[in-house]
This record gives sequence, C-alpha cells and structure tokens, in this order.
Amino acid sequence: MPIPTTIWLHGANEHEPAKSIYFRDQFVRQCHGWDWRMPVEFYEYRSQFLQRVTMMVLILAYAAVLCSFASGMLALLINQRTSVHALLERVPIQRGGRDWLDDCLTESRYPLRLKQAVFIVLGLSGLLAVLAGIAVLNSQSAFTDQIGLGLPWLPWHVRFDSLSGFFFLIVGIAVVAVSIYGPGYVEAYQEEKHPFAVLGLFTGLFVAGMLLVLLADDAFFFMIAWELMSVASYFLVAFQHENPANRRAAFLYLLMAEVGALAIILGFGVLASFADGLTFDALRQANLSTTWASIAFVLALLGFGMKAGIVPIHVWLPEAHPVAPSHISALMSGVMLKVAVYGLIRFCFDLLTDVHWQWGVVLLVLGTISALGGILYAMMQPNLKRLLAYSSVENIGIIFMVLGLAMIFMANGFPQLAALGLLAALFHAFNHALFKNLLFLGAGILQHQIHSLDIDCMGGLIKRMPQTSFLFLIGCMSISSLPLFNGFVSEWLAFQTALQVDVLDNGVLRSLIPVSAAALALTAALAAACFVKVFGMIFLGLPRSRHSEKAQEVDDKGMLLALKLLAGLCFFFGIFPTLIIAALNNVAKQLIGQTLPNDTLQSWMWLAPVSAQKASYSPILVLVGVLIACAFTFWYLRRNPDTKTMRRAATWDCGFGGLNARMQYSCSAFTMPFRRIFAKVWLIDEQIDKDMQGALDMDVSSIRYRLQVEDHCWPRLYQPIAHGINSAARLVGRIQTGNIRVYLGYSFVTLIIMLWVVSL
Amino acid sequence: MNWLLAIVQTLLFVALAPLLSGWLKWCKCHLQNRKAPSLLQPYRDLMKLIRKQPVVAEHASWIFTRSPYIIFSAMVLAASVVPLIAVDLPTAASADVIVLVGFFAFARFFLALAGLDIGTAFGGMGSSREMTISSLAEPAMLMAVFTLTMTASTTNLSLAIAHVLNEGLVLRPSFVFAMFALILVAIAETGRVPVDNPTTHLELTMIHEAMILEYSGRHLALIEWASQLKLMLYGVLIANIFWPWGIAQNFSIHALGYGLLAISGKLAALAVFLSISETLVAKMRLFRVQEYLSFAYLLGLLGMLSHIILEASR
Amino acid sequence: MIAAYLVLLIPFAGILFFAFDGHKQETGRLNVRFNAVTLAATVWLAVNVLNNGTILSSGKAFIIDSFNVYLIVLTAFIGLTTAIFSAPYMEHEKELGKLTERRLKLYYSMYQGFMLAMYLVLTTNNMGVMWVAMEGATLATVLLVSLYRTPESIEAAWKYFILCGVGIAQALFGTILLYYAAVQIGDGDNALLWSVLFDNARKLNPEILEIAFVFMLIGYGTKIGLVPLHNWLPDAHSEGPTPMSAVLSGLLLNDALYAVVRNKMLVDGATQGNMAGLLMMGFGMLSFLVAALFLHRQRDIKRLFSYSSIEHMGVMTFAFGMGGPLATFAALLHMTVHSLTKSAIFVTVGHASQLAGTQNMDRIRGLIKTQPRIGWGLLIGTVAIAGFPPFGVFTSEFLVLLATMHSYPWLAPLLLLGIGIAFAGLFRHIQPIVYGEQPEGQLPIKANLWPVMIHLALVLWLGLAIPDFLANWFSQATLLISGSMPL
Amino acid sequence: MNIEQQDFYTQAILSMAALVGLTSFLMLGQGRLLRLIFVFALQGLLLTLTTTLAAYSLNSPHLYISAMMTLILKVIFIPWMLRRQVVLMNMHRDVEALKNNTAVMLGGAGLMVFSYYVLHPIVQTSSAIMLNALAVSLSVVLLGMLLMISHRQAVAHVVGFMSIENGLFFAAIVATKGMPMVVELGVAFDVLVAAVLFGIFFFHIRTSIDSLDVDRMNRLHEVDQ
Repeated sequence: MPIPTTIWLHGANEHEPAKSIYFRDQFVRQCHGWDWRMPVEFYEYRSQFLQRVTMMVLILAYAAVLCSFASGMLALLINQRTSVHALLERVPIQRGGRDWLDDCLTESRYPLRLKQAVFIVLGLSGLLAVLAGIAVLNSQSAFTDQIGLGLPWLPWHVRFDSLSGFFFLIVGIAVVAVSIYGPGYVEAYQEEKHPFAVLGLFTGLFVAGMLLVLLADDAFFFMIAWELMSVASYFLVAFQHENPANRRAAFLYLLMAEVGALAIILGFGVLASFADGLTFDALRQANLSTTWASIAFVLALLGFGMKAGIVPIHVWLPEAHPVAPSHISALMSGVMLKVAVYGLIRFCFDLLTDVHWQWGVVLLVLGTISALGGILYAMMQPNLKRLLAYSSVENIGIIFMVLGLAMIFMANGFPQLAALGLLAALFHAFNHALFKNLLFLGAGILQHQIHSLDIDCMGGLIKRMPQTSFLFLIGCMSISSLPLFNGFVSEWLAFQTALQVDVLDNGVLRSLIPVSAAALALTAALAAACFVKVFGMIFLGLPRSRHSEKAQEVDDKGMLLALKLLAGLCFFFGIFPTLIIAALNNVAKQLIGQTLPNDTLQSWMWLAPVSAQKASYSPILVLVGVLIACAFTFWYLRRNPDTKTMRRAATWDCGFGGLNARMQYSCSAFTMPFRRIFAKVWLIDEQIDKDMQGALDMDVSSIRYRLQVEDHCWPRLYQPIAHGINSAARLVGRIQTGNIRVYLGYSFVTLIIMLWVVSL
Repeated sequence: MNWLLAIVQTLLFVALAPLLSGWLKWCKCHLQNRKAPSLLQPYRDLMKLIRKQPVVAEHASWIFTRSPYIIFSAMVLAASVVPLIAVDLPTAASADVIVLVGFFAFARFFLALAGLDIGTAFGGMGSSREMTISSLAEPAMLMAVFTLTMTASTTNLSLAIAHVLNEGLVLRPSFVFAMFALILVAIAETGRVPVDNPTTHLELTMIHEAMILEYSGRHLALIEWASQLKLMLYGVLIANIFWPWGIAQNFSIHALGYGLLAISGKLAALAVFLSISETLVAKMRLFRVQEYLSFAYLLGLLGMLSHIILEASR
Repeated sequence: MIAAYLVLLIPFAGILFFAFDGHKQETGRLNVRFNAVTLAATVWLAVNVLNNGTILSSGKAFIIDSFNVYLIVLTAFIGLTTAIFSAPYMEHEKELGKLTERRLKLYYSMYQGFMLAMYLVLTTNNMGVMWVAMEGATLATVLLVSLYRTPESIEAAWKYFILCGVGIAQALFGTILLYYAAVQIGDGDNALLWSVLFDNARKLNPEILEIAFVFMLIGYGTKIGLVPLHNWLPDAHSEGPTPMSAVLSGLLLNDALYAVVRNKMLVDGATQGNMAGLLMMGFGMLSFLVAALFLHRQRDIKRLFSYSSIEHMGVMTFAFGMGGPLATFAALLHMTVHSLTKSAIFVTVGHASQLAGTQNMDRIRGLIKTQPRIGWGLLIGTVAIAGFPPFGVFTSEFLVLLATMHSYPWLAPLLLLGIGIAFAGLFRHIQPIVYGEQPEGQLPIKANLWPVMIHLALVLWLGLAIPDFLANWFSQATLLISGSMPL
Repeated sequence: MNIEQQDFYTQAILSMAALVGLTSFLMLGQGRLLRLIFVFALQGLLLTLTTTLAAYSLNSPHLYISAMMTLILKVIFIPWMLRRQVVLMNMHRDVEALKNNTAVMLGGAGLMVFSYYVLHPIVQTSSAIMLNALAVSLSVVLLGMLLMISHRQAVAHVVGFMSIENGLFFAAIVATKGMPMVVELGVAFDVLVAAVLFGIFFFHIRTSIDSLDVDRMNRLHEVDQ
C-alpha cells in the first residue's frame, strides 16, 4: 500500500501539490482518483503522523532558540576559567576526554576554546533553525503550542507555520554562516578592551529574539521578543563604544527602535480593542471598520518600516549597521530587516484579513522611494559598510514595492497574482539575506586585513586576496541582479508581477505600476553601477594606500568558508530557483490560499510563474549556453601555441610616464556624473581650495578637495523634532523656579481650583 | 530540428554582425564623400587581431584577460534568444526580453570592471560614463519593452513577435512612441553618435573606446565583435518587433530564405537611416546625454500611457 | 496577629537601640539584621494573610488585607536590601569625612524610624493614625535629607519639610471632613476606622467626601510627587544620602499612593461616580508628561532618576484612577517593579557617584571601563526602568496601555508619546555615562552589588512570568480595590 | 436660624470662630515678626479657650487634655522658641515690607467667602453653625497658606504653618467634638517634633546663608539663566 510514502511526501494535507516531480502522477491519481474514498486507517495514520511531526518540528524550533540562549550564557564563562575547571573536575569522564578537557582548560588555550565552543553552539542553533524551517515547510501545516510564561491569564502562545518556517530558514542560514565566520573574526579583539562575554551574550540573545519573534502568536509575546531583539542588537551596536560616533549611532538606533515598537504596540492595541484577547487568533477575528483598519495598517507600517529602514525613517540604519562588528552587521542588515518584513507580512496579510488597494499603493510608493533613495545614497558613500547598509535600504524598498503589488492584486481579487507578488518579495528577502551577509562578511575580512573601510584607501586587492575577491565578486554580481545569480531571479519575478498590471481596471494603478517598474529598472541599473564602483575601487587597479599594498589573504579558513557557503548558495539558487519557489508556494498557500501554476507545467529547470505563454526563464539552459560559448571561444582563440601566451607591457600613459595610483579614478570621481545628474537628491557640500605661490601667485602649489554628501532626512525631519522636544523641556523647566513661596503658591492655587471644580 | 535551427540562426547572427557594421561604415563613407573600405573589412580586421599575440597591461588581473570571453558569450547568448529569421524558437523560451536586458547588463558589468582593472584614468572614466549612460537608458528601454509586452501580454520575444504578426497591420500610437524610444536607447547603448563616437581618437571624449583602450589581439577582437553583435541585436529587435513581416513562421526552406532576405533588407535600411543621422548630427556633451535619455524615457512613458488609455482602456 | 505587632515593634526597638547605643563599626550590619528580622516577620504575616484572609486586629486598630500585606513585604524587602547597600556606603562616606559619628547614629535610628512610619501607614486601620504616621515619615527623613549639612541639602530639606508639612496638613483637613461625615452616621470612636467606613461607605455624604478627597489628594499627592506639587521631590532625592533616596523613591511614594487609593475606595463607595478617578487620571497624566520632559534637562544623576520616579508615580496614579480590574492589576504590578528597579538604580547611582566623586553627569564617564559591574548595573537598570522587555516594567506599562486603549483610546497616544520622550531623556544622559573613555582619577571602589542583582533578577522574573502566588495576590488586591478580578 | 435663637455655647463658639478668623487676618497683614508671633500666641490662646469651653459644655474630659497640650505647645513653647530666634538674629526691629498688602487682604476676604461657598453642601447634613465653624477653620487654613506665600521670613513661614495647624485643630474641636484621642495625641506629638525641628533648621539655615530669608534659598531649580 503506497499511502505512507505518499503521505510522507505530501505531508499533512494530501490536497497539496507535491514538491517532488517524480511522484506527481501518483499524487494526482490519489487526489482525483480515490481520495475521498480513502480507507479509515489512512486518517488514523495521518493523525498519528501529524502528532509526531508536531512534536518533532516544534522541538527543533525550541532547540534552535535554546541553543542560541545557551551560546550567550556560555560566553559569560570567558573569565571563569578556574570555576569551570573546578566544576569539570567533578563530572566523571573517561581518560581521553579528561586529557582533552585539561588541555582545553589550560590558561593559554581556554579563551580560544571557549570562543570556538560558543560559536559552535550558535551554529548548532542556526542549523536547527534551518532544519525546523524545512520541516515545517514540508509538512504544510501550522503547529501551535503554549509556554507557561507571561501573564497569568495570557501564557505565551507559539505558532510555527510556513511563513515563520521560511524566515527560520533565512535566519538559520545566516546564523550558520556567521558562526563559521565568527571565531576567526573575534580574535582581533583584545579581551580587556572589548570583552568577549558581552559580544557573545548579546549575540545569543539577539538571535534568540529574532527566532522568538517568528514563533510568537500573541501580541504580548511578540512585543517581548521584538524588543529583546532590538535591545540585544543595541548592545552589539554599542560594543565598540570608545568611538563617539558609535555611541551616537547606538543611541539613535535604540531611540528609533523604541519609537517603532511603540507604534507597533499601538497598532496591536487598535486591533485588540476590537477583539477579545491578545492572541493572534483573537486579533484575526477582530472586525474593524476601514478607517480603524487603515489606522492599524499605518501604525504597523510605521513600526515595522522603521525597523526595516524605509526612507525617510531609515536614518538609524546607515549609522548603526556599520559600527557593529562585521558579523553582527551581517546579521542586522541581512536578517533583522527581514524579521521586520515578516512582521509587516504577518500583520497585513494574516492579522488584517481584508487588505485595501490604497495600502498597496502606499507600500508601492514608499518602496519605490526607498529603493531609489537607498541606492543613490549608497553610491555616494566612501565607507564600505555604510554603502552596504544603504543598499539594504534599497533592497528593502524593492521588497516593499513588490509587497505593495501583491496587496493591490489581492484587493482587486487576483489572488494568484497576489501570490506571485508575495512570492517575489519573499524570494528577494531570502536572496538579500544571502548576498548581503556575503558582502558584509567580506567587508569584515577587508577591515580585518586592511584596518580601514574607506574604499578610497583600497585598490589592487584582487592580486593580494584572490579568494576573497572572487567571493566578493559573486556577491556584487548577485546584488546587482545579473543573470545566473539569485538576485536576478527575484527581480525578474518582480518585473513579471508588475507586468500583470493589464488585468487591473483602475487607470491610476495601470499607469502607476509601470512607472514604478521603470523605477525598479533604474534602481537595478544604478545598483550595478554602484557595485561596479565597489568592486573596481576595492579590488582592481593599483593599491591606493600602504595597507592595501601589503594586504594578505586572510589566513583563517573559517572566515573564507563562510563566504564560500554563502556565495555557493547565491549561485545555486540563481540556477535552481524552483526549489525555493516550491517552498514559497506553501507560504502563499497559507496566507493567500493560492499557489503558482509554476510546477504544473515545468520540470525543475523551468521557471514560468504565470504561464509558459506569458514568460519563462531557464537559468540552467542559460548557464549551459554561456559555458558552451565561453569554452568554445576560449579553446578556439588560444589553440595557436605561439600566440597563446600573453605579453605583459607597461600601461599606456599618453607618453607622459610616471603613471601612479593617484591618477586612477577615485570613488567620488566615478560617481561624479551621477552626482551631477541627480544633484537634488543629496545635500552636497563640495569645496576646492588652492594654495597659490610663485610670482603673482599664479601657479598652484597644492589643491585640497573636500566633498561631503548628506542625507536630506536629517535637517528636514529629525532635527526639528529634537529641537521641539528640547524647547518644550525648557518651557516646562520654567515652572521650577527654586523659590519655595512660588511652590506654595502652586499647591495653594491647585487646591483652590480643585475645590472649585468639585463644588461645581 | 528546432534546436538545430536555433543554433544555426545564432551562428548566422554572429557571422552577419561584422557585415552589418561594415555596411554601416560603407554607407557613412559614401555619405561623407570618402572612399569606402570593402564590406568585408571588419572580417579582415577581426582575423588579423585574432592572429596577433595580445599585449596586456602589467597591472591587469584575470578580470581583464577573461572579460572579453564573458562579454562575447553573453552577446552570443543574447543573440540566441532574439528571433532573426524565424519565430517560436525553443531558445526564446529559455530567456525572455527581461533576461535579454540582463545579458546586456552582464556584459556591461564586466566591460566596466575591465576598464577599471588596469588602473588608468581613462579606463575609470570610460567605465563611469558607460555605467551612467546605461543606467539612464535602462528604464527608457524597459518602458518601450513594457509597451510591447503589455500589448502582446507576454515577455517571450518570439511569442510577442508572433502576436504582432498575427494581428496584422494595426496602427498603434503606442508602438510609434515605443519604437522611437527604443531607437534612441539603441543609439545610446551601442555607443553611436550623438552619444558616443566609435571612431574618435581623443581620449577625453571617449566612452566605449576609453574602456577598451588597453585591449589588443584576440581580446580586442572579441570585444569588437561583441559590440558589433550588440549593434545588430538592437537592429534586429527594432526591425522584428515593429515590422515583423516576412519573418518565417514555419521552418520550410523557402520561408526561411524569405525571412533571411526580409531581415537583411530591414537591417540595411536601418543602417542607412543610422548613417544618415550620424552624418547629420554632431556628438553632444556628456551631460546633455541625460536630457537625451530622459526624452527617450518620456517617449516610452507616452507609449505606455497611450497603450493604457487609448488602446486597452476599460 | 503577633506578626503584625512584631513588624511594628522591631523597628521601634531599632530606633531606641541606635539612638542610645551609639555608633560602632558593625552598626551597619546590625541595621541589616534588624531589617532582616522584620522581613522575616512580614513574611510570616503574609503567610498568615494568604492562608486565612484579611486579618483585623482586636480593637480594629490594625487591618492587614491582601492589598497592604504585599506592600508590607515589599517595604521590608527593599528596606533590607537598601540597608545591605547602605552599610559599606555610609562607612565610605564617613571615611571621606562627609559624616560624623553623631550623624551616623542619627542616620541609623532615623532609618528605623522611617521604616516604622512606613509599616504604621500600611498596617493601621485608622485614617487619623495613617495621617500621623505619614507626617512621622516626613519628620523622620527630613533630618536625613540635610545630613550632609551643605547649603543645598539644607535648602532641600527645608523645602521638603515645609511643602510636605503644608500638604499633609491639608490631608488632615480631609481626614477631619471624613471623620465629620462619618460622625453623622455612627459612633464617634470607630468613625475613623477604615474597615468601618468601607463597610458603610454608601451611607456617607458624597459631597463632603468629594471635598475631603480633594484635600486628601492634594495632601498625600504632595508626597506622591504629583505635578505641580512635586517640587520638593527632586531636591530631597538629590541632596540626601543615596540610601535615603532609594527608600524615599521605593517606599514613601508608594505608601502615599496607597493612602490615596484607600481613600479613593471610600469615596467611590460613597459617590457612585468616578470623580476621584478622573482627578487622579488628570494628575497622573500631567505628572507623567511633565516629568518626562524634565528628564531632558537634568545635570545631576540622582535628580534625573527622581524625575523618573515622578513619571512612574504618574503612571500608577493614572492607572489607579482609571480603575477597572486590568488597570488596577497593572498599577499594582507597576508599583512593585518600579520600587524594585528604582531602588536598585539608586544603589548603583550611589556607587557611581561615589567612584566618580560627583553627581554631575557631565563629569561621570566610562563607568563600564572603570568598574564594569556598576556600569552594567546602571545600564541594565535604566533599560529596565525605561520599559524594555523582558523586564517587568514593560509588562505593567503594556497592561496600562491596553486598559487605556479599552476605556480611553484617545489617551493612549499621549501615554506612548510620554514613554518615548522619557526614554530619550533617560538614555541621552545615561549612555555617555556608562560608555566611552573614563576621566583620570575615576577609580574602582568597594561596592556591594548584590542588592542590585537581586532586584533586577526579580524584575526580570516578573517580566517573564508572574509566579502564581503573586498573581493570586495581585488578583485578590485587584478584587478588593476595583471590585472584580482581572480577566 | 439666627444667632439669638442659639444657646449660649453656640454663641460663644461662633464668636470664638470670629476671633480666630480675625487673628488670622491680623497675622496676614503683619510685617513685624514679634507682633506676628504675639498674634499667633493669641490665636493659640483662643483655641485653648474654645477647647476648654467645648470640654466643659460637652463634658468630654479628654478635650481638657488637648486644651492643655494646645496651651503648652502653641501659646508657650512655640512662641517662646520663635521669639528667641528672632532676638538671636536681632530681626526684632526690621519690618518686612509686604508687597501690595491691601490686595492680599482682599484676597484673604475672598478666601473666606470662597470657603463658605465650598462647604455649603454640608448645610443639608447639619446645622448652619457647623458650616460656619468649618468654613472659618478652612479659611484659617487657607489664610495660613496665604501668609506663607506672602511673607519671606522663615519665622513667618513657621507661624503660617502652625496657624494652619490651628485651623485644623479648631475644625476638629468645633465640628466633630474633637478627634479620637489617639489621633489627637499623635497630631500633638507631630507638632511638637515639628517645632523642635524648626528650631534645628533655623540654626542650620542661619549657619548656611546667615539669614532667614527663604527667597535666598533658590540654588536648586530647573530654570537656565
């Protein structure tokens, strides 16, 4: 009887499309043949199976959270060598283990071993998260549970469904990469200045917070997890606090995180005041008027958008992400923003049951602005990590854009297209997590080797650090969405979504969406330009500083391994996107009740989101084609042995001679055309002062050029608010004059007024 | 059979590309009262370059030496998805028009990197300008393409062309706008006058040439060939999308031959048009290119809007 | 019942002992022991109450119900931990030459005196005695505020004395009116007993009680530190010795609020309206917002946290005023977590200002570098008091917010605005203090941070999960105050 | 009902009330400290008489005790202490210039009316005399506060504070035939301690700012110069 196998394949719900092509025909027979005449024992089996799956999946998820906690706690032992030694004396271990332990616990080895242990546990939690995610995506059902914490009448509700599972996947992959990368990176910190205990503890809490946010199923628990995430990451941002700029960034970050959290609380509050209870199930039942729903939506957008960093409330992001240790920046920029996206999706598509197309338009416009603004700001940054942070703003903008499209289609009654949009957004979130982690970790390596993040100090590193440069190149290619890499696939899907605009009736939308799609194209092109600049300035040309002249390939294998892992995934999912699409179909199914027809027609090598007639893309074929063409030309052109070798010669210097590194194009030179074309976007402060000398002061002795490019949001949005609060405080301060008679006067007047009030 | 045909057509594409530029040069010379080189001159140049031993700048890395192959094969792949003489090719399904744009981006990415690799001022200058122009051109192009794909409701090129073909001669204002937008974009992307001058010898005005200044031997050959391919690709796109008539819909020899004739005729005409315009118009300053391209974008937008409002209004 | 008497007798013995025995090296430790014994007694009392409900002493002089018993335990606990902290602290102050033997003697006996007054306020059943005890608390602490004898401390003490004295006098007028109203309906002797009044509250004359409540609110409100009657509070907190600030913030304000709530229960019983509640809400919201703004202008670290105390008392007053089970529950919880957190913070602040040799926040820097425990204690404490989860303050503020959303939705944005402003005000000052490079001459000191750790651990625990007996306790109190159980 | 229909006790009480109110007014307008203290002692004396009268006519003996305490505290001890301070600081000659004294006086009169207005609900529950007595005592409390607000000398503040106490005490005696004994004792104890503390404070303040002018104690404030 084939049932068990089929169940195993199709998970809990036999009406799902299978993810394995091989069993499809059998599955179809099962669905349409004798499905409803299924023998009784099938259902019994299924229920047992379900229980088992429930336990397994939830245990995996919990284990992931616990491991991240454990790694944090473990990090606290960094200074407790003696006590740990005493403790371990007690536990009985046989010979070999004992020797090994003693070896680990020697004065010299202990810190290193402990750090390794911490990161191993962290990686374990990442691994478990990945497994849990895959498991829940496979068994296409939601597992709920309750933890006996929280309020007496409101224990923590846990719900682990496909959406959470997918984001578990994202978090897990990133955490694994980071924990491979970590040990090599943290060696650089000396203990007394930057205690590892702090770093390890809050890293663990940070990861745990993110995972708990994904698990939360009631507003209270959600907010606790959310704030745990924010606060832990705040401590990580402030980790290198000797630098005032970092402190300022950390404060700004925490402040905006707080404001955002308050907005989210208020949003939940609006829902809760129409529902009974705070569990998400109760909130789903809340039926509120369009006005209140829109208020809730705006609040949620403000809150989650602030965390996700959409323009104009993105200001904390480029400040905070660069100053954290690189693997933390990778987590923040690559994963935490996704958690915010998760929150928005959960709030809008799950809790607010009926969406309105106006919300979609808001998301679309905001997303477009963020995408363009993000990449344009990124282009002007000389600091690599700042640049990457701004490009995160851009990618988040793209994600919001596509979410907006999904909402619009949803509200206009095209659930399938909505599914397409949602899928594109989630896929892009996934990809961005991959390549942004890759790039941030790469930046970490550069900082580690060159002790600077200023792109203008680098150059020519491709010869010094061949592996890093290659992996970084892959990152750049996928982020600037070139074919064969994952970034392209999600943007392709985004374009496909936008192209379905013809089904809409509303003329405004029909003309707005293509324009924003064109803006998306502009964004992609600008991103390509930006990352050409990045790679070219860092790795190509001549070294611009002594550090980069003497730079060496990083010797720690783990750091490179992490990069290799991520780069490999970028490429892999660029070639086999269908794997992710299949997983995402479950999410779409759960949220919108629709899946793509993708796997109806195609096998694993084709990607045809709407229908083969409308659009199709087969990365694998393209890859094969490129390989063939490359190989053939390569072989054909170099078959002649005496012209095969290339002759090296001096670079053409127009006959002047003395070509040196300072004659190269620099960052600001490269982006000068953009600066002139989009001049309005920035606050540009450009100063050239010359020192004249010689007779009549005619000839220039030296020229200094200073360029400062600033965000518009500061003077327009933030300084007014800060100023307002300060002046309000000064006004209020007036009442406390310090004279006791005035104080007596206050209580006298208060008394009189109150008496008058009550005797009315 | 289809696959074979597709490959053959791709090869044909690659083979004919130098001829087109040769023809273009020929027309230009005659229009400017110069003595024209033979139509086969480009082939001779390529052969000569391929035979030579390449000389590479001392600081160049593998990016510099491998880019030509990548660029060339990207162009070949692009050629394989654009219907030249026949529609509904299997290759067209593997990559639609958006992927086509992706291929161009791919080639451009590596060309720009190669320009930066040697570490001269010119290389950087060329890459910077190239990226600027292309990033401005991309939205305009996408607008034009959208107009087409929304009309044909597909992004698969050969299906779109087949759609235009089957519905016969329909006067679509959107197509007029889209075509002009695409032509302007094509001129910008292929580095022709007035945006860039392929024959210039003054480094400061160079864009495309500045990037490949250091190339020689087979590398230069590949790059040249790739740019000729690009020119032809745009030509074929414009020709086959807006006047698809004559393209083969079944694979009979007679139909194919007819299709070959048709496309060469269209391309020849386009080349004449291009050479006339290049003779009449002078190259413009770099920072007026943005106006030029935004005008292209405007045209594309008008095309889109007229499609939405005039043609498919509900 | 013996437990209750013990709770009162031990501190009394303490007063006499410290007053006459004089100061020795181990006086600090003796003080700790006294408080420890009292804590034990209170726990015993609490167990009694939990087992067999409200205790009413013979002659009805004392009443212990679920509302005040947990406050009693809290008082004893904080008294103990603060005593633990104050022993080395005061020694160090003495070594610095800021204090003399006589003043230490005064300090310890007045410490016990203050505790006695607190216990009396909480346990007594007689509104008049409650007033007497409250005034007694002022008198006990006023000399401690001026313990350092600096001009500022004397000025602060004077203001504290005069303002609280005048305020409390109004409370006495309110009490007299209450008594007057009570005399109308019954016998003179028991007419001030809260239990009696509560039982026949319906018969009391509502108009008189409203007027009486106004006087009570203004009177005890001065002690709570409600704006605009708050002016004494920051001065007294900032100028007195730090253990004093800890107990003032942690206990005195709570007990004043306790008195107000007891009276509110009577008034609500009499006037079947919500006048009292509305007044309290108004004062609470005003204090909350104004104090949040004041936070931005502080130079002195203890002043800063005393303003944050005002802000939190505002929240509690608001919540109690809103009434209703959820709000009341939240207010009780907030009372607890605020006392714990704030006293912990004052302990760390004491150490911090001691090692920096100043209370001026512009001159304290890089605590984490100098003495990581103190730095982290201060930082974590601030995070907790600013209302970040998983600390208990978040839980209570969250519940207050929910209650507001339910009954007065248009006030919720104000509340959130205040929380945001207050948070910014705290962190803009604290962050530079704990982080960054340290100035010269800022050296580690001998500090006992166990109280801080214990308090913060408790607050964390309350944030993660409220233990059953405590939840049950709160629910009982909520039932008593608001008349119905929380959800 | 008019005063002539009242019994003698009530008439006496009412006249006492009038006198107490008058003394408050006198204090409010008083610029010389010694006279201020004297008037305060007078008020204490009136209070004592009232208490004894009440104790006699309501034959509640515990009121005698409180009368005694009042006599000792408010007529003898506190005035003596204050006077001593004044003489020590030799401020017994200088006159505190009160700004717009008449306005303060009118305000005081207004307060008296206001307290009647506030307390009028009590009428329904009891006789008008209660209302009058309570109203007078309330106005004494308010006038005491007004005194503290309008005077700059710490001594004057103490006098005001104590006169507030007097008002409360009067209310307790007249309206409610005295509070329960324990409360009475407690209050008296507090007053005593307060008086002692005031003594200590005068000493401290003098040593710190060598004057008793409270306006010069304004180091702690939130206003930025």
